[in-house]
Amino acid sequence: MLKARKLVVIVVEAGLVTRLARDVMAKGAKGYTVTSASGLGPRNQRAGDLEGGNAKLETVVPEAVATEVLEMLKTNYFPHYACSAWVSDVQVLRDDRY
Amino acid sequence: MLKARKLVVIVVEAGLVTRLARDVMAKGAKGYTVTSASGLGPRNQRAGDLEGGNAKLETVVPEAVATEVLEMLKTNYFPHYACSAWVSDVQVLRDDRY
Amino acid sequence: MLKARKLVVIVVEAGLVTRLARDVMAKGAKGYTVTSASGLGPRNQRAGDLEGGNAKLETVVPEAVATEVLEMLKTNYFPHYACSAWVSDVQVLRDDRY
Amino acid sequence: MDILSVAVQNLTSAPVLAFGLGLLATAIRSDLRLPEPIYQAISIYLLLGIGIKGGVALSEVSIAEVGMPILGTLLLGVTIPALAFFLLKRIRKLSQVDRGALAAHYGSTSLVTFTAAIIFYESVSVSVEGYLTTLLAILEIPGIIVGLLLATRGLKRNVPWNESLREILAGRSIFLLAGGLVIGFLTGNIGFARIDEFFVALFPGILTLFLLELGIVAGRRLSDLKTSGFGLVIFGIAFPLISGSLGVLTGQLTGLSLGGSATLGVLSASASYIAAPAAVRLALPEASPGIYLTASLGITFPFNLTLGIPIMLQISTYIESVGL
Amino acid sequence: MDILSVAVQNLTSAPVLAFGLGLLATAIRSDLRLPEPIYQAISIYLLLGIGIKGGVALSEVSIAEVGMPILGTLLLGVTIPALAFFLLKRIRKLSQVDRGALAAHYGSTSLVTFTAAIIFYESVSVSVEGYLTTLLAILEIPGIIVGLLLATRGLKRNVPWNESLREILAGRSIFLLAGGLVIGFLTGNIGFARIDEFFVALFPGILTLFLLELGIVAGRRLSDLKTSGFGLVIFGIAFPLISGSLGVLTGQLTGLSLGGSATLGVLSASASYIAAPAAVRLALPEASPGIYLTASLGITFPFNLTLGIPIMLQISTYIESVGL
Amino acid sequence: MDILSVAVQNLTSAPVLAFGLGLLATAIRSDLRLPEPIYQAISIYLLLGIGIKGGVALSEVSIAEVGMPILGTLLLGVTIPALAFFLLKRIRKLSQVDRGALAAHYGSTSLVTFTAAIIFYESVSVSVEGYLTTLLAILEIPGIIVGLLLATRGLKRNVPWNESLREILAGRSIFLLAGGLVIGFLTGNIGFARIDEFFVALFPGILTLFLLELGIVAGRRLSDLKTSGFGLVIFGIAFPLISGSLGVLTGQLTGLSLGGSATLGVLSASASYIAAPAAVRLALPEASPGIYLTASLGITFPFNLTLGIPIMLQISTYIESVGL
Ligand SMILES: Nc1ncnc2c1ncn2[C@@H]1O[C@H](COP(=O)(O)O)[C@@H](O)[C@H]1O
Ligand SMILES: Nc1ncnc2c1ncn2[C@@H]1O[C@H](COP(=O)(O)O)[C@@H](O)[C@H]1O
Ligand SMILES: Nc1ncnc2c1ncn2[C@@H]1O[C@H](COP(=O)(O)O)[C@@H](O)[C@H]1O
Ligand code: NA
Ligand code: NA
Ligand code: NA
Repeated sequence: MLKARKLVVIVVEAGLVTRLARDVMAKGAKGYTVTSASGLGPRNQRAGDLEGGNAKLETVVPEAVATEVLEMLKTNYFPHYACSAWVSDVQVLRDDRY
Repeated sequence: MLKARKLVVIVVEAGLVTRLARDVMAKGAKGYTVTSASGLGPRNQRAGDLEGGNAKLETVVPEAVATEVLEMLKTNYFPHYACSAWVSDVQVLRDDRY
Repeated sequence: MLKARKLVVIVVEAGLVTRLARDVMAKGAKGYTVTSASGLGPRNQRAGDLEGGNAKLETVVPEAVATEVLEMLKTNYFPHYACSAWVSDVQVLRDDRY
Repeated sequence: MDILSVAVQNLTSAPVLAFGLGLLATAIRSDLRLPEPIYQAISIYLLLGIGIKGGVALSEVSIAEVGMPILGTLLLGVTIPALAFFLLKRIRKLSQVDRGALAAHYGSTSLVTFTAAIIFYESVSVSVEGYLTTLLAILEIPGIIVGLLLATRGLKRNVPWNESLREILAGRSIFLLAGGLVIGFLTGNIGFARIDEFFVALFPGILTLFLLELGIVAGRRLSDLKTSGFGLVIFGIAFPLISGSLGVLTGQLTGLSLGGSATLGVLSASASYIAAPAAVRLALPEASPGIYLTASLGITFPFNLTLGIPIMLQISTYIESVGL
Repeated sequence: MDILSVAVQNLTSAPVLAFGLGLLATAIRSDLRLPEPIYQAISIYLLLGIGIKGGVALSEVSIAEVGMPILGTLLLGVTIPALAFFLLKRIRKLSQVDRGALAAHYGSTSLVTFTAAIIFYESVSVSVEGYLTTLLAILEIPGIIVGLLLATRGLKRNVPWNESLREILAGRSIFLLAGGLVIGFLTGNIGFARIDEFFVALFPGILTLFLLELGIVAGRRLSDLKTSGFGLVIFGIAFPLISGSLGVLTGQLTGLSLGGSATLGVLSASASYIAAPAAVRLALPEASPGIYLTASLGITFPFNLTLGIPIMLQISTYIESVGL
Repeated sequence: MDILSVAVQNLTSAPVLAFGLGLLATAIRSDLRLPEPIYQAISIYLLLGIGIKGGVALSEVSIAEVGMPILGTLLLGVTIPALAFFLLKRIRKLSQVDRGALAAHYGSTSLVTFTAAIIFYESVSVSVEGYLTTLLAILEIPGIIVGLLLATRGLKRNVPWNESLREILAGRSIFLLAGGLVIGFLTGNIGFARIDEFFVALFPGILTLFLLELGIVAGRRLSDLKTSGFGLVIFGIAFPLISGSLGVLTGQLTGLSLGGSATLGVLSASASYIAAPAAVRLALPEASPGIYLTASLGITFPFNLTLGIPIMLQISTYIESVGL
């Protein structure tokens, strides 16, 4: 009954989240959820101190999309921005939605 | 030492979260955590635009409870409301609490 | 390409999150992400009603660090404070950062 | 003052212009939003403030004076949603559930429309009885219940009435309005003098900020107009004129002043977009928010804010002049 | 003005009524809450505003005038928690840690009780020395430290004093109060004239909103009364009368005016529910919040807000009349 | 009034002192912060309020009167960033991208510096033309674009100009300022009278709160000074004196009053820390925020707030006295 999917979690400086969401959808995600967050990481240098910390974006996607999203992060986000990401296995009920 | 549990994550329009929490506890969960969120999904039509987006509810439960919670979502939430859910494996230390 | 790590999620009364973050870093985590949350659990007695509910701290760490963090929670947090924690498997791209 | 210049003065008031700016923000896809907690806080401020002011006013009139208007308002609370439900039959493609949902919205009221009317009438020197707030609180609930009742006659499933009613009544709109009325009544003019800098002097400015946000939200609804059909647009403009006229008439017949009657007209013409949607979403998930929110927030709210408020004043002037 | 009419006027003031409305909201399980960021912002506003006003007042008095009251206040800061700790021995089931935690709360003060007193005394034309704020800031800390000290004598483990002290002192209550005092002192009357619309005229209104929220929070604590035992209720009402009287007396003996002495009484009678709980939670996790928060927020705060404030004025009047 | 006493009066004004308190909060690692939504709401309030006031003022002058100052401002908007870019060549270790990023910041303006100047000049009875807000809005954008252009000449990759421009223009700073100007222009003095309690009387108090937060944020930047190098500190203080003098001169030459010219000087001297960083971060991720934010927020902002504002007034007085 339950279908396997990947959950990709991305933490990024808040000013970038609109652009990130657009990029994630462009890679084939059908939805995403954003929460606002703060945090600390090994890089820890960034603008946006005035604009409210980080945002956490979560998206449940097929494995192929997850790979593409990570690829995209590697090229466009990791080199320049405060950005963290991890992937895990999840299961969903209505697989046509994800 | 660590015991296996299921983590059920449910994203739902914010106005419903009190009711959802009650329903989840009724199915046997012993606790839950709520954060406020925003997002986009394939359905994307909903009230509550005025009332602050989505809420994300997370609950760590035994597998049987997870199944029941998903069943309940399928009947009472998925047909009518903006609602997303996924399940994953987690481990806990104090298994009597979950 | 992807490397295995542990994701430790800790929910704790908000007033403690600064101290918790310090303790987690002291155990070897290289970063963490915090979101504010509310919730209900089996204990459900706590101060901080005035100070804004709970905080959720997430940290991606090597397995050994995860074990140490849980150990620390067991000694310093679980006995006295409203605190929940769970662990799961995640994968990361840049393993030197986590 | 002729109707045209009254209308122009309303259209160029800061709150209405801010609403327009909000619409524009949506149109050009600006990321501007009032933060959610600020929106919540301003709602609380408006509800409590309106309530307290109403309570102070109520403490200075006799029951005899307010009795008839209250009765009339109760009648409006039952008649208007029923009338809406009936007239909506004309729009073929609407299901019974959607008609009931709309009836609930138009049977209830909009606090901000009311507030804007009060502030505007004051600015053109038309006085309004302070206890109109009491009528606002009274008109808020029955319409929702009548609407839900009408809708659920067409449903197979059982509707959890207990729960729904509790959710409606313990919702903060009513609670703060009613609570404010009590506070105002008990503290009276003397107690009020200490807080009126906060609750009176800042009112128009804070409303301006709030309308900026409502413009943004309403703007998002405007894009749904294409799919919602032409019939709904007609309804969203024509119905307020009907229900509003009923309200003005009731006001004049039960002894309200010129401004009081116009305000009761505005209350009747306005459609809820906070209390009703929340209640309908929980009790009638089958109803489509794309229909009821678009109608109340996307069509009727802007219409009332810009034209409805001066029109109700004109209707009240007319009825008074023919000496009903 | 006799005590009864003073009490009635306090009970029917908008802030106190709003507190009652908050209690009611909890009782009927309404979902009403002031959003967390608003709550934070109002705290900052109150602390900074009180501080600045105190600083302006301080810039206009001589050290000679404030020296004695400051000394007296320091004495109160040590005596009151010790007295609380001692008297609490009477409640059998309390552990030493819980007694110390309570002592820390009653040794410290409540900003809102202080503010409500200032506003109320002003409204009945009793003037209060502006530098009472200085005394508030002075009374905030020592009580917490004495309470923690007393509690930890009974603990096996080592208490991390360094860390705890830093957390208490860098906490924003003290920082904003003290910082406000300095700002007010430096900017003086001239600089203050520019910001007093914000920090003075809005004060009672914003306090009303804040007390609504505090009523909700206190209401949640009330349900813990059943489990906390009758002794705690007695203590929560009787102790403020004792510590408050000590405060009034100290005020009169060190040369404060009628209103100043009453306010020092209110300060002494009040129990902290922001700074102390945060400090105690971190340094003394073994102590039960169900006991200390219930006592300070559920019992003593409402008692002082409604009856304590007029009673302290009465005590001050009495002491002044017998000419101590 | 001589320059020294003007400077002292500015340094002891409540907003500047609150800024200092914020710096101190960072220094002692206090956890004090204004909650994010409050910060957002205050930005909206300041931008909209400034805009509306400017619009009201604009509705009362002729195009003839504002034509020349607008032209002069446009010129400043292009000249200043180019000059900054050029002068920064002197700092060896800066890459071209970092120089462009800095140019974008110094070419744009700081709303809070402007606001503080307006409030301060008013407090020393120096009047400022209301339409200076129009100049603020005009000066906000071109500098950012010029800076980005200069920076990207040195980049291999393609810069997505379309997207970047849309993000800059639909950003809320410009939108609210321009929208406020229109609202103010249309509502005029009559409409403004209703909301000025909110948008005028509260202004200095709310700015005080805002500067507390800015002090905290700037304080965090101060710790970066060590790594940023001495050259940057020199630039952050010397450049505002140059660009500011250019601004005052332009004001005097295009017919602005003493206070208007000083304010145009402050505008020119100020560096953006909201609009520019957001735009630069998106369009030029290669540039280091540790450099541009430290310079604009950590050095130039405090300098202008404390010394720049009185100095520009002095320069304006001098230029007027020599009768250019
Ligand atoms: N190990 C980690 N676990 C969880 N979140 C992290 C971790 N490392 C970094 N982050 C998050 O990612 C953000 C950016 O990290 P950085 O790029 O190192 O500044 C931080 O502010 C954290 O919110
Ligand atoms: N693939 C997804 N990944 C993460 N969150 C999702 C996903 N799809 C939907 N959501 C969340 O679920 C909410 C409801 O989705 P919908 O019912 O399609 O409107 C959205 O607003 C998102 O917050
Ligand atoms: N089973 C659970 N699933 C998710 N979150 C939980 C669970 N149990 C407790 N929590 C969270 O942990 C916090 C502390 O729990 P407690 O110590 O029982 O008060 C609660 O307020 C919840 O936010
Ligand atoms: Na209506
Ligand atoms: Na005390
Ligand atoms: Na500039």
